[in-house]
Amino acid sequence: MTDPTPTQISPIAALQDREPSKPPRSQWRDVWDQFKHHKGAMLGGGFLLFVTLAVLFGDLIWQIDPKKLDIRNKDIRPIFNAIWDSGAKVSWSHPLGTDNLGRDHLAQIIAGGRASMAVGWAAMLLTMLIGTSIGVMAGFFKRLDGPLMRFTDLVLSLPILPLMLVAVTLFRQPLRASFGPETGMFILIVGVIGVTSWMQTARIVRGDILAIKEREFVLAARASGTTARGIIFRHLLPNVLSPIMVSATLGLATAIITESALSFLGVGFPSDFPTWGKMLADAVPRMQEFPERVMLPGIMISLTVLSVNYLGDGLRDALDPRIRGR
Amino acid sequence: ERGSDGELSIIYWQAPSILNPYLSGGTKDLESSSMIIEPLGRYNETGEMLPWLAKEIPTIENGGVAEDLTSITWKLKEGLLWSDGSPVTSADVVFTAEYCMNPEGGCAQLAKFEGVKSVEAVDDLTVKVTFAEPKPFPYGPFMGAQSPIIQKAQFENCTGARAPECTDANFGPIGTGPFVVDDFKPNDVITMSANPNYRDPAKPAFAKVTFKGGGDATGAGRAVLETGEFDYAWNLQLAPDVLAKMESAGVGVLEVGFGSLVERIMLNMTDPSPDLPEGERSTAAHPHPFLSDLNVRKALSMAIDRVLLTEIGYGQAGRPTCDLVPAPAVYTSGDESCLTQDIAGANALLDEAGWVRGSDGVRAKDGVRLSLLYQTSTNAVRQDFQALIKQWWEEIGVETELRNVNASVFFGGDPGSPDTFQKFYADVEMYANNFDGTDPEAYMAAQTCGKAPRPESQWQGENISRICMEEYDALVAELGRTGDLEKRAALVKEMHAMIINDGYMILPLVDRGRVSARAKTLGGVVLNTWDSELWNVADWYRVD
Amino acid sequence: MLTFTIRRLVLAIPTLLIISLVIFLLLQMAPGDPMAQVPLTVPPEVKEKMREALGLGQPLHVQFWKWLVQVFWIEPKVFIDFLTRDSWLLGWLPDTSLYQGELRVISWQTRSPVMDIVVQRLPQTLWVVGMSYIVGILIAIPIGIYSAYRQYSVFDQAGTFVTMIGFSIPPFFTGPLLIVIFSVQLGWFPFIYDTTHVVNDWDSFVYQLKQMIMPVMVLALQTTAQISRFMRASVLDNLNQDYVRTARAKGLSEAVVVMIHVLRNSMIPVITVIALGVPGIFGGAIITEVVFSVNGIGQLLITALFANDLPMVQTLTFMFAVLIVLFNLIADILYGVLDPRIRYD
Amino acid sequence: MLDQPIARIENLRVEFQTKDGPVVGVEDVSFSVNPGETVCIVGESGSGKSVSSLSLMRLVEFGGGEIAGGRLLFDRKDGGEIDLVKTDQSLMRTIRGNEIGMIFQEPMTALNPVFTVGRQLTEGLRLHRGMTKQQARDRALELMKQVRIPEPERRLQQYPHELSGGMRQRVVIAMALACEPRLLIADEPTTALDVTIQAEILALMDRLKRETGTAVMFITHDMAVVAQMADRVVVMFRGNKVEEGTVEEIFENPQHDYTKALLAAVPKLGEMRGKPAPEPMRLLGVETHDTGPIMGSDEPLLKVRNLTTRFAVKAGFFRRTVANVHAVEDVSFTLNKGRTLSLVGESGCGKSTAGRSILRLVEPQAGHIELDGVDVMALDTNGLRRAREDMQMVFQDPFASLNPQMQLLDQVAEPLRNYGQTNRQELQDRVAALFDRVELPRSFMRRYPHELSGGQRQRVAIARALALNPKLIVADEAVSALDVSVQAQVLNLMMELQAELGLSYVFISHDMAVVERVSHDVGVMYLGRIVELGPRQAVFEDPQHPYTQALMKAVPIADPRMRKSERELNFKPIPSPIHKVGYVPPPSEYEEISPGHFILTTDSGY
Ligand SMILES: Nc1ncnc2c1ncn2[C@@H]1O[C@H](COP(=O)(O)OP(=O)(O)OP(=O)(O)O)[C@@H](O)[C@H]1O
Ligand SMILES: Nc1ncnc2c1ncn2[C@@H]1O[C@H](COP(=O)(O)OP(=O)(O)OP(=O)(O)O)[C@@H](O)[C@H]1O
Ligand SMILES: [Mg+2]
Ligand SMILES: [Mg+2]
Ligand code: NI
Repeated sequence: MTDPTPTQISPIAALQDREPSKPPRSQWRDVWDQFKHHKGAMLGGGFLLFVTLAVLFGDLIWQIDPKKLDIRNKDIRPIFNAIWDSGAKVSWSHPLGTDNLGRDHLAQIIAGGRASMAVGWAAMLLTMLIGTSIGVMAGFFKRLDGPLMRFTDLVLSLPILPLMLVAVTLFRQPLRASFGPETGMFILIVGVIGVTSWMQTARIVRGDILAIKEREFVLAARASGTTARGIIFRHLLPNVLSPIMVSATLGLATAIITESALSFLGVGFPSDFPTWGKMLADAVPRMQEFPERVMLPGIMISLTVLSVNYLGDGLRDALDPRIRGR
Repeated sequence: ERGSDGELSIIYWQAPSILNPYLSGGTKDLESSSMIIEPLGRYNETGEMLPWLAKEIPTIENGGVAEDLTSITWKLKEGLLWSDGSPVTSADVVFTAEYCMNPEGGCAQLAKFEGVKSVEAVDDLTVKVTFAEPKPFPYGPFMGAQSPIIQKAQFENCTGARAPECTDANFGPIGTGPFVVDDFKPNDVITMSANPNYRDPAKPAFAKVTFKGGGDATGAGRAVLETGEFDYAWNLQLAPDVLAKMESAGVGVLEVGFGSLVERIMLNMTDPSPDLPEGERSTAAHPHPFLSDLNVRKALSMAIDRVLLTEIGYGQAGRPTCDLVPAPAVYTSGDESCLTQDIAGANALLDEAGWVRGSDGVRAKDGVRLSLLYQTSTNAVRQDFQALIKQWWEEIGVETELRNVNASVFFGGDPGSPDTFQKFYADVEMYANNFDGTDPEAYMAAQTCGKAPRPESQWQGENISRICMEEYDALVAELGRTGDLEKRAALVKEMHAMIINDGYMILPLVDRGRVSARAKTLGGVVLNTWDSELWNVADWYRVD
Repeated sequence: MLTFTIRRLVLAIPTLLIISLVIFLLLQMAPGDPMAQVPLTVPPEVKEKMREALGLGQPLHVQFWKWLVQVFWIEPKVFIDFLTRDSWLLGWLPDTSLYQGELRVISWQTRSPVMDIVVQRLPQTLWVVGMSYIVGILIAIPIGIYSAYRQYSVFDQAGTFVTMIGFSIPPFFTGPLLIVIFSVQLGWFPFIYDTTHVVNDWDSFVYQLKQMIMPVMVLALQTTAQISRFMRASVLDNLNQDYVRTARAKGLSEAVVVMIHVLRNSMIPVITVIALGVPGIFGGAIITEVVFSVNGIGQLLITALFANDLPMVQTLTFMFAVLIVLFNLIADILYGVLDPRIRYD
Repeated sequence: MLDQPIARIENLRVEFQTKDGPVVGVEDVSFSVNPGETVCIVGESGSGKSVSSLSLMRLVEFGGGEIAGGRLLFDRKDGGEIDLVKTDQSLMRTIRGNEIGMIFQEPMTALNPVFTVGRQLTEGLRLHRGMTKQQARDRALELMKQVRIPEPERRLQQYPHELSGGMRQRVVIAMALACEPRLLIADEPTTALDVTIQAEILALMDRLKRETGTAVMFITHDMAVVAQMADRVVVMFRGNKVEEGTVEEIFENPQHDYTKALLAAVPKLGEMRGKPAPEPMRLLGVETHDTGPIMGSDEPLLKVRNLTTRFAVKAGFFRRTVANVHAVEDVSFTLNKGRTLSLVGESGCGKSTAGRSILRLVEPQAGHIELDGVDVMALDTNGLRRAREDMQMVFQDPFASLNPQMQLLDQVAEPLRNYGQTNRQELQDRVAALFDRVELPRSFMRRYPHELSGGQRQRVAIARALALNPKLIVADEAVSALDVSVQAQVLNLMMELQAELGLSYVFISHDMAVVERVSHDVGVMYLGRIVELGPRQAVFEDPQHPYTQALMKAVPIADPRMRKSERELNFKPIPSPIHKVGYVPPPSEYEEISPGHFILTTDSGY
């Protein structure tokens, strides 16, 4: 019987572990490399970057004031309508058309995007912050678990509208005084959305923390003298990043929509302050005649949410060294 | 013939929550109950009074109203029956008054009975209402949808504090109207069928009525104008282009009627500055820093294009107006000077008055900037108005910050909230108001000094602009003593000029009509804004 | 398990008391006044009288105590009476007649007992919101399973895309969109929900289906979006487990492996997510209900809120809190029932 | 036709498609299995043992693999030889479980947790044999009896988690045997089990093979087990077969370098006979550091007296403690500087708890712990944190004990940082030195745990434990999860460190051969108590306590000539350590039979 392996193996090599062939690289290069592989994430990230830049600097290029009314030029259709409807009322000075008071749509999309994105991101970050802290505390400190979870139940059952009204009553004036009407309202809205939507995140994080807490590396960290703080920040949090990401992507969508629902209920931004959600809500009654007025903000919201979702997917993979290795 | 036309379906996008109008002031409740219970007299679509359960409208001429204006005597029609078959008597009328005037009952229509000293049954069909003082307009009680007659037998045990406990009675009052309640689901739907004991044996033409509530105005409009699911939809507060588009579907038609409802801007005569201590904001203690200047007020009014506002916000359901009392015709001022926008004139006026534009384009004088906080309730049309008006005011150098407040807070009157229209912690605010019936006395009297909301009155009061002029108050007192219609009209016009046409303390914008929609297959609809829209539902019929 | 359940139930009582107190205080603090819907033509003095008649002037603790008594003592009596009198379940028992006409929780708006209205609203809420939840789940679960089974396939990618779109578009847009397409343009379905409709034969059943289909679809879209994501993740987790390999090694077909072995395990976390969503059904779906005039509990709550009908809002939110606490417990118990590894004692 | 093999694997090649391109799981493997024969496949972790067997079942496809070449010839019952590679899945399904049975490695996860044992057992029977429910049940019962599960009727109704690991593994075996397959593949069926249970299972399989004449393909990395079971041995290395032969040939005359190296790394029970002190293993091809026996000192470092740790069992409405798990009961021992004390015993006897109690990672109920003069029990939170500078722990599972999200540099630096060292450069230097110490390339500092092999990971864990220059390291099953060769290196490393730094170890293990190799002293634990304690030589060469004797007997020896007798070992199941509140266990009393060699004289429960 012949030896089936022609390769000569020295005994020492036999006992040596195979080392990973890839040379180590800097952590962030690595993350980026992995991230690049994720097509959806790249597309999502690219779109998000584009939208962010567009809403931030768009008004430098497109300088029409979004609040400027121009009754004579009301109800102009978007320019592309001319393709199938030669009789459409279109104008190059308003490429996306104007609304029923003659406000330019493109300018409104830009300005509205700024507000919506700001609210979405800020509220989402706040939600994640509250949800994660409560989830971590409940999961980590056994004594806090009961009270915090009961508190979560409490907040879950609070009716949002009265809460919002109370918040407006209590805080509108001081916030307006110190930040001005729009920033003040922004803080208020972000605050209220944050305060009322962290519960799901907290629950999920708590569950995961409870499981991770039992893993041996946490015990190992404790054995090597790590304080509770260190354990939470160095060991637990990075390991619950992935569920947090998932709720974050959903949270951004919810925040953008909740903001519109709030202005729908009359507790949002000043009425002449455009946001995507509000543009969408305002356009719904006329969606048969002017479908573009719902489609444009609707598409912007959906695409943003979608790209955040894909971006989150990609980031999650990229940030997880286990997946990154493969 | 009664019941021959099958089923009638009506949609009100605000759902009725109770069928006893004495326990709820809501229009939806008044109108839905008006199909079931009826008053002694009603107003028709022109504001004229018609006898309903009464034989005739009592007047001084026919002796129904005492010469000294302190009493009025109503005579019921003969042979009237409640829907349960028992006869209607004057005792029921007397009971109705007692029911509402019971101090513990919290009657929503108490204002109708204001000044009533006693209500007595003279005989089975005659009722005499006596007033404590002469009442130039004695048609408060038992007139219009607000004070229909309820059955004594049914409500006898439901007076005072026990009123809310009688759910069955409140949900299914026995009445004399063309329909009786089969089933009432509060805030949802009422099913009714023709009243077998209705006084006109040929009416109503419909055997059944489904009165659906809830949803939104758009949905209600669609259901009548586009899909034809419903026959009648009430009060479609939608943008004119949206309505026009719906109507073009060809299933239904819009009905428009005008009353006394006026969309207006109230100017705050007192200082709402948040720097003032709580309790002094928006009170007579501090006059407004710039709105107390007539020139500013006038300029604000001149800058507004009421015609355009109407066209955008209400279309055929609105008329630009300079009148706070747009109807009845005897009382209207007829002034149309405000209808033409005059930005240049307004600018000139302000220049002349010494308000100079600063570098930011905002006018100022003696360190006072023309910077306004403009609030209103949340509502799409009002928000459009705000945007337009803000732009015009900016053109005359007035900076405007917009705010909208949830309607339930704005109109709620909670003294704890800073956002109510009575508290008026803003410089200007916009809403609509009207008066009941055809007599504007109480309406004009509301602008007297004593009726300004203030902390001592728990911020209750109707003088929202906080107008305080002795001459005006004197005229109001005189009006209360005057019985002659012509003289009354003259007084009203004088008062009106004082605060509006010349005083610019309230800026009327639009005389708002009511738009309702009916299916093309529904006949007999006469839109009435002085009474319930459903006032003549007995005459409605199916067109084939 | 039993002690666990009882223990949690007993612990829930103080929780619920605190919740009800917080809700009560919150509502008291909220601006707004039951007179908001009374026309401006009614003079302030009359409004003041009406307020007094509603008992608004009383001190807070008295109001709260009264409400507590009404909810925890009088309403249960009414309920027991109902059970022993009219229900088919316990109707054979002698009529208890515990309720002797004490004051129940009365809505300010309708002046009728809040509970009666809630009971009235339950059918349409359950039909529409409940049905949409069930439909959403029934659609979501196969999608989730298939997406996971064929991870990164076209189906999976498309599923992700569609569910995210579904998630990011609010019902105040999808609702009118469906109405315009199916009611106005095509005329297939009615869009004003008829709550008086009684199903008693085939035709009426078809009508019921027709009037339900649009609101159900609007709501189901959101449920589907969420549940299918959870399901996918859970199935993915389980597909990599060793026991799946064992099952395959036994020669079981893929259908059996996935639909029996994997499904049962994957359902464990999803079932609890589903259970936690159930209170939402009773809470209603405010916007959708308004768009289609369904007038379920969501609409009841929103009208009560706008009318500042505090007893109604308070009772509804309290019931909602009870359901949340209850379904939290049910979710935990379900977890224990479905997963034999979990034991609660 | 006895010489006609049941299965023949010819030039099998299996590839996996991954993101970074194809990975070859098995490169080129050929061997055959004859009826009634046990073929053992040995090799390091990752050498392709499982992949080969899964290919034979055509299950690799479900794991993303693809059979890229070769033939898998299988002799079906009804004559006819078919090539499994070309068989379609629906035909495979009738072969799987029916003609080829497979036992999987992990008894904990191989069973579906939500179905009863009975249901999982009968499933295959009903499918392949078309049995009715009742017939299947009867057959299942029979199988359960065959694999000697006590109370089989009751077990059928139970869920997997209600059975002990040994029983679960027996259920898996029963499942594989259900349809009387002609070929049984056992993929490391005993790796996760205790020695005693392992002995039982091995005996069981041996008996079943003899009774039914099934061919067995037995996969393991444990040479001792191979020596016990095999008729023929196939040695695999990195996806290739490197050697094949009968057991005796392989053990006594290995040809291939790898086989030689492998055998040299296997600690054999009895090797240390006659040597009082531990010494590192001599590994082939590694230049020996030439550390002789490690003597240690006589100076006591750790004194443990009457250590008792109990876990409360709470139940009832008020969550009152109704019972206690007596995990560690009245344990006393002394550990001198530079020496190793091993704790051995079966799963659940309280070894880990004892180790953790010493560091106060779990709070002991009572007892006295003194580390180098410091009364550990009296310390407050802060003092304890400082005291942990002197005592560190290495955990069983090298993967679980490293944070998957952190670079190794940070993980090893963490203890340093915790005790005040913050200068980044200094830290890096320290860690680099530690990496050198445990012979890991410095380039690994920037890697993540998953990028390392098990042995490397465990060395990182050791480096982390060494970072603070502790006097005592508690090594809780520190080498149990490792391959023999890697295990040998880690053990050598630990011993070298001990020789150089004078470290003391509390070494917790269930592997008697390893314990024999490394320890100075041994404590045998049973049900929370130490039943026998003494110098290693005394305990191993002259076990006195009946439990120790039984344990020794169960250990397989890596020598085919020293197979255990065929008689089935029957161990008593360990009684429950749970006692009602208020139960006062009697104190432990010991008899010193030779200097330092103590035997528990009071009742131990055995
Ligand atoms: N699903 C998979 N995807 C990619 N590579 C795999 C997969 N399964 C196994 N491999 C690779 O195939 C090779 C052989 O793995 P296999 O599981 O057969 O090893 P083994 O000898 O059974 O090891 P152990 O003793 O650890 O069980 C390994 O290098 C592994 O990385
Ligand atoms: N946190 C805990 N809570 C309750 N009981 C526990 C806990 N940890 C361990 N036990 C119990 O204490 C006993 C001893 O456990 P321990 O982990 O010390 O055993 P071991 O000898 O290390 O076993 P193995 O070899 O399986 O690791 C077991 O019966 C176990 O069930
Ligand atoms: Mg393997
Ligand atoms: Mg252990
Ligand atoms: Ni082992």
